Amino acid sequence: MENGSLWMELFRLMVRVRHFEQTAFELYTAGKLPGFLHLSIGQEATSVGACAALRPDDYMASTHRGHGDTIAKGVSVQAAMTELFGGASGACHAKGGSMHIADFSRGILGANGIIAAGVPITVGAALSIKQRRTDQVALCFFGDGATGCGPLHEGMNMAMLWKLPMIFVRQNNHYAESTPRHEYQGIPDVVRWAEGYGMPAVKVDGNDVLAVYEAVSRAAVRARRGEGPSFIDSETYRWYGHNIGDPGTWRPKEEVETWKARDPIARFRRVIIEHNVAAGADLDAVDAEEAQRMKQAAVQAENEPKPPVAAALEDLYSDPVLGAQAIQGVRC
Amino acid sequence: MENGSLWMELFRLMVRVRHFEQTAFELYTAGKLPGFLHLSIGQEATSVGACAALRPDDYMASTHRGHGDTIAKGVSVQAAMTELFGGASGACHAKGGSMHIADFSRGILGANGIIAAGVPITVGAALSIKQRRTDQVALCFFGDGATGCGPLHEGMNMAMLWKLPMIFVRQNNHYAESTPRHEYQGIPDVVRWAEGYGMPAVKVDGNDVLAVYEAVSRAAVRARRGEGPSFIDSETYRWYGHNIGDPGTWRPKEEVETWKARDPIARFRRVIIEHNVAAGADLDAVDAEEAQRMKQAAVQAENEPKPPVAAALEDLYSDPVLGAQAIQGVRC
Amino acid sequence: MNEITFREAIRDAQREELERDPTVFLIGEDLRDPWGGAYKTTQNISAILGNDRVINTPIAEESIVGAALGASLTGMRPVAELQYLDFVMRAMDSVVNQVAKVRYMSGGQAKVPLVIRAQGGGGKSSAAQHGNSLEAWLCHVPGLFVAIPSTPYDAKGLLKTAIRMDDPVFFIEHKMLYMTKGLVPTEEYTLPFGVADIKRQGSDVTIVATSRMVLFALEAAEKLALDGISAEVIDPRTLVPLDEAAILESVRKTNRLVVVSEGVERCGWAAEIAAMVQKRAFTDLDAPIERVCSLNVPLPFQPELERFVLPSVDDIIRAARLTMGKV
Amino acid sequence: MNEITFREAIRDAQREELERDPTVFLIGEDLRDPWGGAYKTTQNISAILGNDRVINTPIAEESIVGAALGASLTGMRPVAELQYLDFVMRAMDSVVNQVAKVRYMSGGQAKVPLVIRAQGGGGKSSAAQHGNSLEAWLCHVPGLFVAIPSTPYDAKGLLKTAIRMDDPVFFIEHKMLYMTKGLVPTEEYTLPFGVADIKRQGSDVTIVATSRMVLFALEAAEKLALDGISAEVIDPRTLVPLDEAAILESVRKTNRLVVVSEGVERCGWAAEIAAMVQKRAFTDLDAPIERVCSLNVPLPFQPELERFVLPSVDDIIRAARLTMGKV
Ligand SMILES: Cc1ncc(C[n+]2csc(CCOP(=O)(O)OP(=O)(O)O)c2C)c(N)n1
Ligand SMILES: Cc1ncc(C[n+]2csc(CCOP(=O)(O)OP(=O)(O)O)c2C)c(N)n1
Ligand SMILES: [Mg+2]
Ligand SMILES: [Mg+2]
Repeated sequence: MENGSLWMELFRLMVRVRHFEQTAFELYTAGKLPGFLHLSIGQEATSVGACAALRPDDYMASTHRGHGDTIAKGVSVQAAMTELFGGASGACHAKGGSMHIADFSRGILGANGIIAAGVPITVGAALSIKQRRTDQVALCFFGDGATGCGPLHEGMNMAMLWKLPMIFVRQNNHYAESTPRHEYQGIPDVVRWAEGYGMPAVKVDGNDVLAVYEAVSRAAVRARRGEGPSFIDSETYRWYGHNIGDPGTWRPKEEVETWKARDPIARFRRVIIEHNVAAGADLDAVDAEEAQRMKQAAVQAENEPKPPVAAALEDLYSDPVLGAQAIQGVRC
Repeated sequence: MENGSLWMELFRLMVRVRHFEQTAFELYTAGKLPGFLHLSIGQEATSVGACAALRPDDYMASTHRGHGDTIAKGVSVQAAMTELFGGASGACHAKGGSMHIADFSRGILGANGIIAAGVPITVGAALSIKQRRTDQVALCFFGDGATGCGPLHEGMNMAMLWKLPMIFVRQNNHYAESTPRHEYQGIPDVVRWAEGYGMPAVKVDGNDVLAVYEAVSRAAVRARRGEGPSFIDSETYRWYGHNIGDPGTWRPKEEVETWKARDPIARFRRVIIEHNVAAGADLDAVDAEEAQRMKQAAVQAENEPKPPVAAALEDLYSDPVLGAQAIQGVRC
Repeated sequence: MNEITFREAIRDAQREELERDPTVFLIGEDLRDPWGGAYKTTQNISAILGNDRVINTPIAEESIVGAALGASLTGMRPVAELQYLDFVMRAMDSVVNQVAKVRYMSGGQAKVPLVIRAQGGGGKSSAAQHGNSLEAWLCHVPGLFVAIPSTPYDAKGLLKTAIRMDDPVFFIEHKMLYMTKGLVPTEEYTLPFGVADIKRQGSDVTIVATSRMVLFALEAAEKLALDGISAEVIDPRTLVPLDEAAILESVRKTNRLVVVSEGVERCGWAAEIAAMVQKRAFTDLDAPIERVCSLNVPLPFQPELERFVLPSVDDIIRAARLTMGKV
Repeated sequence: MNEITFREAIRDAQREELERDPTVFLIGEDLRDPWGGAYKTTQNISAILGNDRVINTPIAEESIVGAALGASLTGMRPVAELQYLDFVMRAMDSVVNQVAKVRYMSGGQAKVPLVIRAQGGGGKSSAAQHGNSLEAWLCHVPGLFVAIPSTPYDAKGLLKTAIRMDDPVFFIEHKMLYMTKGLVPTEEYTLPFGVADIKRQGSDVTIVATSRMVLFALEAAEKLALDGISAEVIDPRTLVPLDEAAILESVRKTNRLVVVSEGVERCGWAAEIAAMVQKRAFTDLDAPIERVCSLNVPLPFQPELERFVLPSVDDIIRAARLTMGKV
């Protein structure tokens, strides 16, 4: 099987994301994590399929629900986990937390607490690719709820206008917080709407990691060839509520069950086995490894020292002298 | 001719707008008017055709280039002219000037200095129509340059979502300031794009007052029936530059000439005569009347007293006591 | 009197006004039941009064406020919610260039009976984009009234007043206050704008504080009292209009002032109060006016760091002691 | 030295930096030739250096700034123009939640070599939506540097520095300054941030002013001199970082302070200076600090009304005399 190693990598990444978030859920429930937590469990195929189609030097911007995206794009699991704990060695030195995980060395321009804010940033990254004449691409994730948000429109228009090497990936999990489609979206068909901007737009089964991988790969090829942006509407579901405080029980139970039955990991596991890429035992081993790794990461993250409070005054400006003059030190 | 009086009214309104703006141009050039001035000469058929299709109690929001729109919707020419001079009896008590002419008693929610800012306001007016269960409609004008602006998108989505009695009229004069379409718009076909929102969208000859009138009338009927919003792309041209300081010479001379040859007033004049609705002499009389009226309006406007400077502290809050407490009076 | 939470006060004020006046309606993201708003401040309203009165919107803040404005100009009295005050950044043109100015620009034609509610403030490790206190920006905008209550009683009374006013009100709630409790009359009441409330009487130093900082100031005052320092705590409740007289009267008595405001110090609201008081009560001041605000950095995620950046009870105590010449 | 206009200073700084560094580019509405920007501050740049270096955009301020940020994070050094400072209201999330915070939120990973230029201020009868002075908002945002020059020399030197910095700079120009002239070195130069310039020496009263108000302050100082009052005029040039030392040193000499800022008074920039100085130089002050700012209303269209709302030379004179006990 030619793609065997790719498939195994996709599987491993999905499992990694799942364990990361399961662990985060447990830690949070145990009162060990501060702040907000938006889990993407159920959406792993979209995060992983999309990011795996990118090169390490490609750019990606994510959302408030960004664990899966950022892990798939290569942020260190340890650094991300430590960040959730607010440890000094966290991915963002404990300044960012769950909603702001970034790793510029891996092209991760940041998760983002503001809906659709990643769109213009990605437009700029794609513009800079064109200006620097590299063959990178820039991908931005956003939720279905972002569809009604002005900056998404502005970014789609700009991306087409400048024929940018950009990929729009809509993580369509069917709800904006608790608001269903028919309460936030007047656009009857998102694919037709995106086509109105002149860019190719497709709907993919966002729980099928290979389908997502292929759609993003095609878009990336187009982008690298200088043919401009693409739009992908990736249909998926989040098993949990909007955030950790929300049990998500406002959704029809059957709906949740139906989607759980479409678990992207279990599904891909079956595909792998059917195609004889690996045996169930191999996959169980991957699962066990990732589970183990996550346990260790959690233990280490919990034990990492917290930053001294004075660290709150660091990392704002890159110029140390003018920065200090601007911040002016501590009160009284 | 059944529509004779309508046609004459359309003609008169177009001529009125033309004279108003010609007069404003001359006054400004003579150094008599302060502030900015954006002339819509050449676009009269769009302003007049659209507003004439509305009832007095319908709502309309306009743009920085709003003389034609507001006059067509019924603002007193005297009040508007006095406003340009900054006279106390101006439409906005000299607070607004050219970019902010409003007359709430005639459904004019205001010209607006901010691109596309009239869109959300009109969405709200249309929402309130629905809530109050009247059969009014709300129309918003915006320029072709507003197409890439987020709030337009948000408003189109909301209008469809809530099936609002709303009419989007794009005054497509081919430039945003000096920027041509291919530098601000990645959307290849605005009509297809607007259809992506699920609303009927048509392109009309924006220099044909009857075509505009009919398109807006159809949209208004739809809206009053509760069938939701419509989009009209009205293709026209402004003869002058972007604003009074701009001679507009950056455009190809032939382009300007071609469009001047399509003068919406001269054209409608021919149609009226061809259809025997009126004779040339009747139309000349209308023209002379409006010219005369504008001369008088200018003289009166110039002689209207300016507000006392303390008027600057009025008209902000409707609550006089709390308002005064908030403003706190004059400095030192 | 009933003991209710701040959250309930906000809910009740809205529900009562919706019941009283059919032109009042709520508009914002995710307000309807069963969700009932990100901070549950609209819960049990749509369920009782219907979805027509409580409108869920797309995620489009500029248009939420703009649409509320359009509705307010044409006969309705909207109450718009921005889930987080931070998101006002997506609505600034509507709030500032449109809502605040339309009456003025139209020469007094417009009436703008519009309330914009938003929840702000730190204390929940919500990091840099979900914990800002931006009242200074809003006070810098002529044409808005700005309310920022600290107790359930004030919240309910001021919100009801706001909804009945014909001028636009920006109404700021604090995420850490929603669970706090207080007594509220069983019968209908409203509270006036522009009238400060002296939350604690004192004679040695005046502490002016807003929102959650009122609770911190009261706690500081308790501790200062143990040390023999008598602090007066003034809560202006509305920042525009501001009850300058109440503040000045207190300063003329105590001769010392500490201003506590959760927003970032530089160009924050405390600066305005300091500038105003040093001018109007120059000779009454025995010590420099102290500002206790957030440090000039964004809010960091980590809880200890966040606490360090936000003003604390200890900071207030230190500032008050400083005005007394005690370090 | 050459005598050039403020507008030319801005143009030259940009063109020289574009020539020096291929990663610098301009982005905004209508910047290309022959138009060359709404205030012609980018004229003759695209014509000489090509459209690749000067990007015209749709009317989409949030995305202009957001895209500039994305480019700055990935190897470029954009200079974004907002035609009018007022339009920053459409870009506040990008400016504040993204540009100013991305470095901090990412734990210092990001470098943000980005300049946002905007033209503000009143004086042209441009009414309420085209004449705002919003520097107070921007100074309230940790993570930005804020420059606001008053002369061609300062404008050119500071803009070149800004473009070379690795932190985001908000650069504010005044529409009424573009035609003013001043001497500028023929050779290359830059000016440091955080260093005030004493535009006029004096001994009786310190006047701190920014942007166009520096010219007003200098005119006021001339007139005060006729009256035997010696005013020192300080132009901080950058508001963040601020040269507090220069202001304090002057106040310690003159014992009197007038702060002149074109923005609306309430929660404006002058309040910050007043609050800082009364705290740091309390015993040095012989009189209350006076603020001279715009009145707490929007800018009206009519020229006389507008002049009344804006600070004037006479207002500054009156304030300075007031600090001297003369009315
Ligand atoms: C500008 C802005 N408005 C509102 C919010 C609050 N908010 C956070 S998540 C969310 C819903 C987002 O829905 P969607 O885009 O579908 O993403 P999902 O949470 O479903 O992944 C909202 C409204 C925000 N973060 N930013
Ligand atoms: C938000 C905003 N950005 C920029 C401007 C400056 N501006 C005024 S008119 C204009 C061009 C508008 O073009 P278009 O919409 O086509 O209208 P037209 O002037 O052609 O009638 C621009 C960019 C503005 N007024 N508001
Ligand atoms: Mg969703
Ligand atoms: Mg146009």
